[in-house]
Amino acid sequence: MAKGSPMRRKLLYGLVSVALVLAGSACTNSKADVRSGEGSVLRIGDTGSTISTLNPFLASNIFENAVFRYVYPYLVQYDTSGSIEGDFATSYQSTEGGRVWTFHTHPGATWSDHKPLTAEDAAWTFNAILANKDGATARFGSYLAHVQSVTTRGPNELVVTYDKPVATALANLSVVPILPRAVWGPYLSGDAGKLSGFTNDAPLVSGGSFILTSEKKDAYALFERNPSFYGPKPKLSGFGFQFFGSADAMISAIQQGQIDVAYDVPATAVSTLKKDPSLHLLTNKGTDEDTLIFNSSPGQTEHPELLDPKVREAFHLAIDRQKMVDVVTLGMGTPATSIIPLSLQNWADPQIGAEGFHPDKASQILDQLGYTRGADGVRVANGHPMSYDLLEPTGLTGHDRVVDLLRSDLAKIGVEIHVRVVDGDAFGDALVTPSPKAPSYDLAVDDWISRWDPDFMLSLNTCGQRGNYNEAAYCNSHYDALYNQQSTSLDLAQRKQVVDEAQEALNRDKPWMPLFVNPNLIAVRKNVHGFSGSPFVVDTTSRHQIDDSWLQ
Amino acid sequence: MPPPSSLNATIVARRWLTRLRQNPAALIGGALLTAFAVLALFGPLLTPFGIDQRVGPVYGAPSPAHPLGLDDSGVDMLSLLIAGTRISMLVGFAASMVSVLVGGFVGVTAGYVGGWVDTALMRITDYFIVIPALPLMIVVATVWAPSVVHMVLIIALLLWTSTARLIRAQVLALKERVSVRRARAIGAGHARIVLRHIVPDIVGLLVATTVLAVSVAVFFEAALSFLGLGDPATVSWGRLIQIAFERTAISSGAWWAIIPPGLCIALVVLGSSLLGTAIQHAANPKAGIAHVSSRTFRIRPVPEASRD
Amino acid sequence: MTESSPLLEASDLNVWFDLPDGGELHALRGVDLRVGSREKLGIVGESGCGKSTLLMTLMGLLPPSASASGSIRISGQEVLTGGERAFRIHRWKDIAVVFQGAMNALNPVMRIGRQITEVLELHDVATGPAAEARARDLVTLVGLPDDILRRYNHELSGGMRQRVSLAMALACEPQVLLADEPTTALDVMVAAQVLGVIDRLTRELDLALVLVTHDLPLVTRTCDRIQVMYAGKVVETGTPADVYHRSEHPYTRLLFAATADVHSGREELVSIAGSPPRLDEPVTGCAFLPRCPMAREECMTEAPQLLQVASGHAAACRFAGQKVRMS
Amino acid sequence: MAAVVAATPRAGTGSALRGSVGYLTRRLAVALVTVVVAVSANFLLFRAVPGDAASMVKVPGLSAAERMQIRADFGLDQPVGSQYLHYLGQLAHGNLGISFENRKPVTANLWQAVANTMPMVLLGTVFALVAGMATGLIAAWRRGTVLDAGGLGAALAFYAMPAQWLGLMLILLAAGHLPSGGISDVFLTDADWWARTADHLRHLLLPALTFGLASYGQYAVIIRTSMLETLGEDYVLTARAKGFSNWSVVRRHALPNAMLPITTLIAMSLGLLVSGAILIETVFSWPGVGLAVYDAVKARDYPMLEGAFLLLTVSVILCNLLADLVYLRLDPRIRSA
Repeated sequence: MAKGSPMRRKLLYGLVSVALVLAGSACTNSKADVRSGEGSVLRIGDTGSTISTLNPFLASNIFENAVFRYVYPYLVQYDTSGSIEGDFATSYQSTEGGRVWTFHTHPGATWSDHKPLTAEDAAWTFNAILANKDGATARFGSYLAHVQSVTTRGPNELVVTYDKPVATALANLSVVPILPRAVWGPYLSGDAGKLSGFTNDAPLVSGGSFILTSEKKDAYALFERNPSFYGPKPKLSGFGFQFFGSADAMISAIQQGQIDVAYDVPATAVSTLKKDPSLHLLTNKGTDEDTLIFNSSPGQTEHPELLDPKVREAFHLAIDRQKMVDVVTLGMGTPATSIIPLSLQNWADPQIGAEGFHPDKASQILDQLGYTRGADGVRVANGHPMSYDLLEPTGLTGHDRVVDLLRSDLAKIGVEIHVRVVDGDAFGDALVTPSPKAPSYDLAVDDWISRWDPDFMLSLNTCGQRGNYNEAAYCNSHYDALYNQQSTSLDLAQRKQVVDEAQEALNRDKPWMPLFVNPNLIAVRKNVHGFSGSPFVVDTTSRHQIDDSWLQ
Repeated sequence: MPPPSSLNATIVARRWLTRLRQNPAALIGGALLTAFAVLALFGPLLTPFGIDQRVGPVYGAPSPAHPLGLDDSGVDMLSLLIAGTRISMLVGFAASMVSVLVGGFVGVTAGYVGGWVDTALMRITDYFIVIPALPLMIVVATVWAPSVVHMVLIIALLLWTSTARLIRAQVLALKERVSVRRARAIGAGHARIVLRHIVPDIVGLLVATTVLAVSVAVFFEAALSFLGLGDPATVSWGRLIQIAFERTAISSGAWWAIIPPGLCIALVVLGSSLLGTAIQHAANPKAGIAHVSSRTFRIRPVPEASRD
Repeated sequence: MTESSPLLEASDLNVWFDLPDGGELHALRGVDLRVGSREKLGIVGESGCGKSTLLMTLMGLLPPSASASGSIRISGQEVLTGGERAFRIHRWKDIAVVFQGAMNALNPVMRIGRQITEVLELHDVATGPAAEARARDLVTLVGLPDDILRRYNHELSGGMRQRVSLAMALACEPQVLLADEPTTALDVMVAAQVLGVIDRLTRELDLALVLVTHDLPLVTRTCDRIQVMYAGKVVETGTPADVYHRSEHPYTRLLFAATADVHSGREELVSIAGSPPRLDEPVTGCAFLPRCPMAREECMTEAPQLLQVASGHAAACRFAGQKVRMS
Repeated sequence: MAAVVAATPRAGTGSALRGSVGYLTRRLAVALVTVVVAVSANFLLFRAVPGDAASMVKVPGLSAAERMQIRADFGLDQPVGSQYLHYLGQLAHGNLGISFENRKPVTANLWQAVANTMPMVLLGTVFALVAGMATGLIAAWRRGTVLDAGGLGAALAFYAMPAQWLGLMLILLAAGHLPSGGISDVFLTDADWWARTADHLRHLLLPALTFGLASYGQYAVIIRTSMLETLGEDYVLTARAKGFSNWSVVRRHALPNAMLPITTLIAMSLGLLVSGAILIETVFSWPGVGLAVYDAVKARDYPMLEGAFLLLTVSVILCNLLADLVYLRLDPRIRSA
């Protein structure tokens, strides 16, 4: 009995101290708010994303690229309207008909470890990438396609020579980070065999506007202002990304002032957030486009009618895109009819595919083709009912509603859809089989995010991308010619015209049928200033979003 | 010496029913399960609105027309809840039956045949017992396209082990019974011995295990659906919770989108646990008198009538 | 001790058990019992006649589903109405019990020694080394080696367990020892040894003994007085000679006859035709009537009272004391 | 008569020791066999499922060259047999491989996840045990009373609630008062130790409570059943007859015996704790083992999954072994069996 009591007393102390800490925590919470406001650290939340590697050669997540954007120098970046501007390069010009690009870089710049940051670093990085562009550095090799040589003229001048004019030279270079040789030297030498094993953990040697001080997978990445940054000094002393597991947790965090900015707010939360007087809602047009994809391979012989542009035209007219916007995005998104979303104002063409929603016309088209309805209301084409499998990849919120609506819209014109939900890997395997084997599906839905330059989206349906990005397995030499033409048109107006032609060509054949663009909703506390929205929720194309913000 | 069990099977069954009828837990559990089974069967006739029919604003609050409010796309929650009953109950019952069939078969085989068959089967069972169930289900569910049938099989894949062990133990005991030994001595076939002398005696255990397994299966259905591994083309209770969680029901204050499906799951789990345990007790009653209790025996005045 | 203040006295004990279906079972129906100093009382009867219930009632160990009426006095003090607290004062110090041999009366995870010393400490008989020494004496007393104190229940044979139980019961030198079928489940040799020890010690230690058993020869050999119970009632009481040679109740006679047939105390008494009445329904008339060879019309309506046939000899049969032959 | 020592003792001290050793050896052997089966089965399981390091999910739109490169990095271009031998070799050195996802050692990733999960599940389990023990004991003690019915009812109700839903309910209830996700306020970088500890505890509270409540019901019901069974044992009657008060009877005689099955239950459930936390970790974005497993499945991070499954199966096996050891300590019957 006597033995028990000291033990019990200890336990009691333990319980009391836990209770005290908990009681005290209510006060510390409010203190924390004040401190972070004074410290001018911008706290940004996002859901469902993560940073899984800080090695740019392995990176595949958006926030990884965002980290590199703020930490590493880039020759050029985009401004907020989608035009290229200088970054580490103060000026740049092309000569020899666009074959040679000369960049003048910031003089006297240093890395955060005080080593000099010069054009030499850029040349070294690019040459290292080129040395293994089909191997370990393939991730960036494609952005340096057609580059013949990279040389310097003194510490502040870089010359990049291409083997032919490349319209996307600047757009591509805006993606390639310049890396500190002192850190990366051992990993990029020779065949770069050790590159994939390098985790490049925080804190990183930085040349960008911020230094990554700490990072934890699935949790956060914290940045401090880089005092030795060559560009204009950011107003914030630091910022951080916090990754939430659920939108609800993020929304309650911004409502309680635990974060200042919430990326990727779901449409269902908009009405709640609008009611909150301490918040702004930024509603930019986005670039994340949902599309219906047709198996366009000539090897698709099971349902030949699906290759017929007239049938696709009927599908196109039968889909009520506005309803999709209303149901799936609660009216926050925009209907889409072309592969280049309207938010990319420099390249988009609202006229393409803008026939509108006309189910009657759609039925007429199918009637004229002689595909009459059977007893069950499903039309018969080529001796088979017009009944198709639609592949839907798992894991994307809202896709279930998209396919529901597709099914009911198409049912109205006598086309039956069977939805098959498959895991992302199986989805990839079904759609992207190494050419020339025909992919084994009828229809699919997927979504793609555009970049500022249309080249990427237009490349998706080229013959060369079959077995890789070309999910429709579409191949048309006329389209390929247009694609190649735009990629070498250095004159902007001329290029825009070719891009339009390419979009029209795609719209005629419709390997892809764009449906709608997902909304881009960012909630911002009202004490945050200068924080601009962007067509990309998290802007990995420039440093403006955070460099230009301040807290008050 | 007990008489051959098959002869008095009806008597045994009647005795169970009597015991069950006297047990309030069994009555409550049975009533809950029956109610939800009826709802699952006739649900589509009862749903006031279509489950893809948008009848009001996003997360519309409960009102007389929509007693459980609206979901994240303005669909009537009551209709969704009733529609979800069918899939949840179907998965629950189907998975538990498959698992008990498999577990029963393995258990009887291992227990009756014995020897290396027993050892091999039990090592496999051991592996399935130590392997983390939910993670394995997640792996299989992820690589396997989501569908209701797959869900049933995945849950059954991990549910059969406990049945197998229970049944094996019971069969080992039954094998030594006089009636079984005598049947073997007079040269009865194995099939006959198993069917006539062993199966009738484990039916009670099998029924109880099935009913109990329903609760586990319903739990797992809810868990897998919550992790986004359910069939997105169907509505189940677990999926309703997932949708509410994923689509900001909490920050929208839409408690009506979260509470009802969880409550339904809890009621079915409760129902099957109560009924299953009651069947177990009815099949295998224990006296269970506590020798110590807060209560003690009562003193009463001598009744006049009994003064004899 | 004088006649007026026996060690243990119960009068008009009634015990009912609540049944799950709402009914009750009238297990003891007005039982009287007296145990004087050094007296050895045997209680005999078929299974379910209430003899074990009587013993539990005397210890105050009935389950919560039971209710009781009547009076129990230990050393003259009323305990039944005093409830648990009143009983606890007397338990083990004044009245100790040895349970059925078939029971797991010993704690399986506690060493034997501790199970003896804990009761010594509880009743302030001895503590520490003194208690251990006393425990050694006790096991020696019942004829066990003292290394038994370090053992656990499962390491002992049935006979050893009963000896340990006995040692434990004697720990606080009670005045009355209750023994409930102490030799059930023991084989004949071991049973004889255990009984021998009980017999010897009750004599050596001046104990009063209440021996509940269905072993009639044992009771007639060991006890000073016998109470025969049937269907929750005492149907006959007297000295062994009274009960054995001058039985006044037909049940007693049948009981002894059956025992004589079997010639073994270990067999259940199943050879009396018929079975005892159900006690969950009111019993009208004589409870033994359906099995009684001398049943008469009048036995059906009126329950027989204990009739004094000689000094200390009474039987609950309307024909007690009359010379009515069995038909 | 007194001199007659009844039958020889069934087991002396020597044989008890031998019994213990034999028992332990048997248990260890079974555990080892199960570990070997588990290691091989896990390896095969993750070779049989589609997708790998160069999976579509992981990195969409890779060129064939890049895919080859990644496969070569992880040795996936080797035959399965040599991959297995390599895996065993690495395992022998405590090396669980490199994560496909973040290319860090699996052991480091797992360790981090375990370190996050442990405080949550342990606090929850302590709560569940204390509350379950109290409910179970009181219900058994007051068997058949309103308190018993109420306690049992509450236990069954919590047992029946899905953990994820329970978590959401708590979030609804604590809305605005306690953080509903994450392990800490990540922006609380320059706060002192007290503030950070308080912050951790605030974040820990809801998930741990959810975990506790979700496992509470089971503990309460089993403790009640075990206690009731023990209270029906004859030695409890003996103890009462000895004159012990009811409470002493429970404490000295009933509890130590009732604890035997409860100990097994606790040890076994400790082994399952971690995987049982998946749902709660999902609800509360708690970066523990459960979430790590779930994320690894989504990312096809097979080395991570192999490591996690190994960890989870081995911890179950170890906990079962622990249960056996504790049983051996608590129950003298096993020592000489």
